[in-house]
Amino acid sequence: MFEPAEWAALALSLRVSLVAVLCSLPPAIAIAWLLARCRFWGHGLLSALVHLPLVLPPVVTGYLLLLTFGRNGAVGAFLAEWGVVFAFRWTGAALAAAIMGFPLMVRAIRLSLEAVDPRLEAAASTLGAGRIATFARVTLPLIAPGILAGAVLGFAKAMGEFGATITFVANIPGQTQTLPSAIYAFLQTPGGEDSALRLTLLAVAVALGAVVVSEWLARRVARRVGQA
Amino acid sequence: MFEPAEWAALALSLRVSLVAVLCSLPPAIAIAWLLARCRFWGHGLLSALVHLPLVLPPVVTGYLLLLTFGRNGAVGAFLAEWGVVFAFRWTGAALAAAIMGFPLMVRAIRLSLEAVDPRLEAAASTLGAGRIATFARVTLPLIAPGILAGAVLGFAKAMGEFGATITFVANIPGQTQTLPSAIYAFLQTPGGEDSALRLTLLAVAVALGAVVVSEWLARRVARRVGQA
Amino acid sequence: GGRVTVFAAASLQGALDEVVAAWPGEAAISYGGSGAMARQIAQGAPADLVVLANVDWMDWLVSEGLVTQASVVNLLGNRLVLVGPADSPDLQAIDAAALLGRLDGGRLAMGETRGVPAGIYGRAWLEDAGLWDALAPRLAETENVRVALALVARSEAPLGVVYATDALAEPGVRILYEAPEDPAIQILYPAAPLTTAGKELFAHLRTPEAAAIFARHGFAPPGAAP
Amino acid sequence: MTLAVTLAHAFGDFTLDVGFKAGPGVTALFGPSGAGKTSIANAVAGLFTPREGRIELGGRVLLDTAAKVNMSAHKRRIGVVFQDGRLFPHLDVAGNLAFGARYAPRGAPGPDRAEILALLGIEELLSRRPGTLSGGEKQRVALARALLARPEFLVMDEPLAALDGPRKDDILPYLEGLRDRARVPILYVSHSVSEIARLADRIVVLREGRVLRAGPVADVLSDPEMVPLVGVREAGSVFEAQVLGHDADGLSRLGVSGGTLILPRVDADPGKHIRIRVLAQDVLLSLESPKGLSSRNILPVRVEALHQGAGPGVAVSLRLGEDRLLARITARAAAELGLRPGLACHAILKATAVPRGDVGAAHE
Amino acid sequence: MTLAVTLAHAFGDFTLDVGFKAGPGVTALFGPSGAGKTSIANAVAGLFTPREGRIELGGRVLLDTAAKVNMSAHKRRIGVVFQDGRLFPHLDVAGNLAFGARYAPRGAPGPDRAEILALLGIEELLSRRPGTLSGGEKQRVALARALLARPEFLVMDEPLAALDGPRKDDILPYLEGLRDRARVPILYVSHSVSEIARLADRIVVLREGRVLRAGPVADVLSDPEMVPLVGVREAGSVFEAQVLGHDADGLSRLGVSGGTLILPRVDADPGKHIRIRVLAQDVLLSLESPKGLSSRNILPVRVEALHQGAGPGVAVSLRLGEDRLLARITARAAAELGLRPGLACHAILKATAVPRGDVGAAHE
Ligand SMILES: Nc1ncnc2c1ncn2[C@@H]1O[C@H](COP(=O)(O)OP(=O)(O)OP(=O)(O)O)[C@@H](O)[C@H]1O
Ligand SMILES: Nc1ncnc2c1ncn2[C@@H]1O[C@H](COP(=O)(O)OP(=O)(O)OP(=O)(O)O)[C@@H](O)[C@H]1O
Ligand SMILES: [Mg+2]
Ligand SMILES: [Mg+2]
Repeated sequence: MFEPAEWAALALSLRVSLVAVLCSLPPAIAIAWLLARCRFWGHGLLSALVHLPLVLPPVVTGYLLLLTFGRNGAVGAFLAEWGVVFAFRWTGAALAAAIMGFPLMVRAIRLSLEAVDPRLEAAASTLGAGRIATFARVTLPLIAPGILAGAVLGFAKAMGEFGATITFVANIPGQTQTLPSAIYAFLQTPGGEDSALRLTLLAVAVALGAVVVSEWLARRVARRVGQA
Repeated sequence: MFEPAEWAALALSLRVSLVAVLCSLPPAIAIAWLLARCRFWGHGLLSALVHLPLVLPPVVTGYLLLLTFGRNGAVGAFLAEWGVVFAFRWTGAALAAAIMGFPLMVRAIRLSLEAVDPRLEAAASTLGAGRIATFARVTLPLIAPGILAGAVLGFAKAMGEFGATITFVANIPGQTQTLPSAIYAFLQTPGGEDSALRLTLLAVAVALGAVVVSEWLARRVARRVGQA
Repeated sequence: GGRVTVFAAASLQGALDEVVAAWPGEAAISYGGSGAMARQIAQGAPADLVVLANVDWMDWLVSEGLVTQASVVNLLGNRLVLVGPADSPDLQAIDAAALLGRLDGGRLAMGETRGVPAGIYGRAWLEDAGLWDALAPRLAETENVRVALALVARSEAPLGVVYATDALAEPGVRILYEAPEDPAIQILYPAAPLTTAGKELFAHLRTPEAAAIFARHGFAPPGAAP
Repeated sequence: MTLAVTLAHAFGDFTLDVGFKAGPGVTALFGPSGAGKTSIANAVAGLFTPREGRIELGGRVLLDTAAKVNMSAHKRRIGVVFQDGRLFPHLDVAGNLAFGARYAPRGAPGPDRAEILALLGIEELLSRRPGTLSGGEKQRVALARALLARPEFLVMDEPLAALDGPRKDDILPYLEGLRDRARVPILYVSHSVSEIARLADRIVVLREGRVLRAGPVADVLSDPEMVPLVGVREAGSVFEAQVLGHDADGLSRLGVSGGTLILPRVDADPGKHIRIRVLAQDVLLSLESPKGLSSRNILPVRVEALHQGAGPGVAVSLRLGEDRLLARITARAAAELGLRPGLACHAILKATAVPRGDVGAAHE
Repeated sequence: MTLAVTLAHAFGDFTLDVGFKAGPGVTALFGPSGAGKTSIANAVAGLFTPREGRIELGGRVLLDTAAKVNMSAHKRRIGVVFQDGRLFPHLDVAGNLAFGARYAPRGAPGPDRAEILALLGIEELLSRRPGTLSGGEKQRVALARALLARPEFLVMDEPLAALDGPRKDDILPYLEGLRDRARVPILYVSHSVSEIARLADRIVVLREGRVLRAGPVADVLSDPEMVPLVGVREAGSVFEAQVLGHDADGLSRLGVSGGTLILPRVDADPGKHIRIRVLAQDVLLSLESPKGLSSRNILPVRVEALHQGAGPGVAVSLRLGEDRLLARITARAAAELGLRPGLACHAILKATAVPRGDVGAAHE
């Protein structure tokens, strides 16, 4: 029913989405923590910056990524010397997906962080746990629902992301052609609707699976945190 | 610096985004409540469905909207009899924006809902408040941070949404030509980057303003809810 | 040796896939918008061969020094048609009154008239035909021409201006009028090899077998009225 | 208004299986930590549905698992004061109080807002946020909020646990007033025998999810066998007395079935019946009537029974007129005095030994 | 290990301005609801930074706002038992305890885990989630968790407020042991004079953010002027006694400076010095030595002073050897007996009247 190229697009989408989510979780947690817990000059600005990928048309985001991380871009040229290349690689697709999903992850995690009772962290500190230990052993488990929600949103977004990706890393089968890019290309083709529909159903099935798994996980987490 | 048509696009973007957010808040709250509080058959399915607009390429979402809410679509034809028309109207742009932002709003609100201490709702019920009163007077104020976060995400998303919008309602200046569509058009032309940049900065400024205002609001809300 | 990477305009998918399948070498084709691809090439995209749907962007690549003018070949041509839903009657005349009458308050779907090639061409044609001023307020401009086609096929719009290639493949529409050949508005698909690796496939695209396949998909030879 | 409760439920290896009646007046649920008091209180309030059970309040069936009746909490009109306050964090104190008053039925009887504020000493907290209140302040606001909702029945889950002595003393008379004047029956969960003795008409003693004893407070607390349960320090007898008169020096004369007691002024008019509690350890026994003693209260009693406990003490049941008085003395003293059932002797009771907190208005 | 605290802070119109020293041994912070006890405890623990202040513990400066020193809470090694437990909801009981033990310095002295579990009766709760524990169970787990962290100084904010009498009695001796054996100084916040009398060496009496009195527990609680502050019911004197011997019938003989007391068996070896508390209302006065009385303890005393309070009672300071004994009798009795400073008379004290909870091991 599916051609090898389509399976390849699915596999790539999954890889890109997973990598995007896993790599962006730590910075998302860090920034969510900054925004939720610290008052500093530029707080609003940072928050706005994080939201940018949501506001900009994806094509613009992709274009900016291309200008920045392209082989001739400021950062891209520098990174290239270290052997890190994003442009026209699947890593670039992951970068684009990560950036597009970033605001969603940060928001979800931040909301959870803001709901954590600071008195529990205080209790941990009186038991001798330092800031990092308290964060790792108290805060982090307590915000697990938020992290999970953020990861699901990020994953779903990554599975559907295409505007920024196709603009940044093009649509090279087997290299950067994710499921949405493939769908897009089919939609451009006379008579391609059927193929587009097939691939869309595939994407939907995967996303549905991810959401269902996450719901199940969330219930387990909630039971642990004692909210269910 | 900006042409009248560009101001019109900005004004339209603002109107579309605001209407999208305001109209989708109530259903978003309702669905978040269902997902957070009720265990029912099809829970996972509903959750997955809510996430769909995130997973699907926006063009596909727009296409599906066209099939559903178009003048000859299943729902569209029915609504047209009642005088409600989305096709080629700004209302259609708002519908598209609302649907694209829906998963973000639901998630944020749901996270807040899950963090509400159910014992407070129990306390309200012993004071004679029924389910609805308890929801309106206890739950809703307690999830204000989540609603605000959801609204900001939804607004930002609506300001940046374009793929689904242009597919669903095309690009009619003054009716459906939002800022992102204008930016997109400029990016299609060699040498159009400058104009695109100008409009992008405008969009960014607006979104930045919205985020900063929301941060300020969030601090006030948090102080009210006693978390700051 | 190795795989050849082609950057090609999205509207060529299908036809180009078939042509490349007939080529003995191995190729990966990245379909996209002409502007995006041109910019990507400027940023070092690993393309060996490029086929755009728009001469302006190829000129831009030349002016950026990424492609030599000499290597550019106009590979294909296309034509604009005026379409209506499959069940629509013939048009009596092509003038403002007749078209507005057919629209009957509805809209004329076409590509975005500043950015999307089909839209740019369509506008030029309408201007030449003296219809632009009458029709401009009644347009529904889309992000790409396929959406305009879909709008007509779904009867959301009574009329649309699309490529002949698209109209042929869509049973939901019927061609009401074909835009006359006009040397000033040539719809061309310029192609150019970017590397030596791309030259072989480039040559294959210009073979008669390739031309036959393209023709079967409704494309015209460049500069020739079909 | 009577509350009839039958419940069965299992939490892991803890099983709850109780049946009791409460009201009119105050019924105390007494038992050690983990006995199931809060679970019962929640079931009555409609916040917890037990596996099996039936709860009826003055003819209204609130719960009947057999008949699948389960009235929702807000319709039960059962007010609850929780162990942990549960103030609404998004409202200031005034807002919390307004919430309580909002759903109160129009014209329901009860003290007005100003009265409640003054009583609980929270007038100055009105604009404060719950997060900035101290533990005791929170609890006082919670109490006021529940009262303002004018419930038909009040459940209080250790409402005074976080209050200091003087505040407790301030609030207790009000709770008595609530019981007597507004006639709101109360289910009062507490660890404190002295609170219970003062407030409650009936007591239900729980242990490990089961009812160990239930009955009028006077009977249960005066039972020598309850001594180990309520603790040596808190054991004592409760009986009724009639106010005979108030003297100028701040003392009141009270008539009990076996004589007259002189106690610090009680807050009841002459002729009224009140309930007094005498701790077993506050009673001395003397074979002869002592002279030159600071105690005003020397009453003739007859030994009914001696109950040797585990320690060096002996609980002595004494007949004082028609009432039972409990004394706790050392076994050595009992032996030296030759105490035996039927022996007549004198009980000595300091006027100050019946503390203010233990003199409650008897429920009529 | 001494804790020296000076703090000043303002919350709206409530101002905190205190200075006191605590330790070695147990220092009680006593005061009504809203006096500022929790704020002080939090400042000591490092959870709240006052506007101005200096806190020093055994030479380590924990806070000095003038010198901008503010050691973070986890470095202070000050354990806290909170009023509200604050168990980690994501960990079961065993996990909460393990958290406490995790950051304890290796080899720090203290009872082992099994001992603590047994003492607090929480062995069977280990796999339970905090959400399913009753109020008292939560507090016991919180106590165990704090102990397992082996702090150098313990702050307890009304740790026993949610425990019932028997559980309190079980835990108190352990807290004494902690004080005496592990020599962990404790800042003990409480409403309960009886807990304080039993546990504390020093007491700091707070009211409205200010220190009203501070000093050895014996002095402060034996001061007749403290009667209105601690409440009539709780007023009493505290003094030291030496265990002379234990008799077979469960009574112990204790030597005090003015004679010998016979009390229910105390938990200390002969020769040891312990602290006993006698409530003012448990003391009767007699002009002549009474005969045939159930009380074993009749001691010659001399009236030092009479303090007329607001009510019908009089607090009588009595000299008992070198110690001060406080009696509370009615003004009527005082007049009838003709009590005046210098008068010699007899104090009668029931053997059972010094309750178990009020006999504490004196701190040496
Ligand atoms: N949801 C639950 N899951 C498991 N066990 C529970 C649950 N709720 C209560 N229990 C157990 O039921 C028993 C009774 O609890 P409950 O809270 O009713 O006691 P309590 O008498 O109010 O105690 P306390 O005086 O400490 O508040 C306890 O052993 C408690 O651990
Ligand atoms: N963050 C704050 N903002 C405003 N007022 C506060 C804050 N924290 C404490 N207070 C006030 O300071 C006073 C002392 O509070 P604290 O909690 O220290 O009292 P407490 O002696 O522990 O009382 P309790 O016995 O009721 O626990 C109270 O009046 C309280 O309302
Ligand atoms: Mg309880
Ligand atoms: Mg406190």
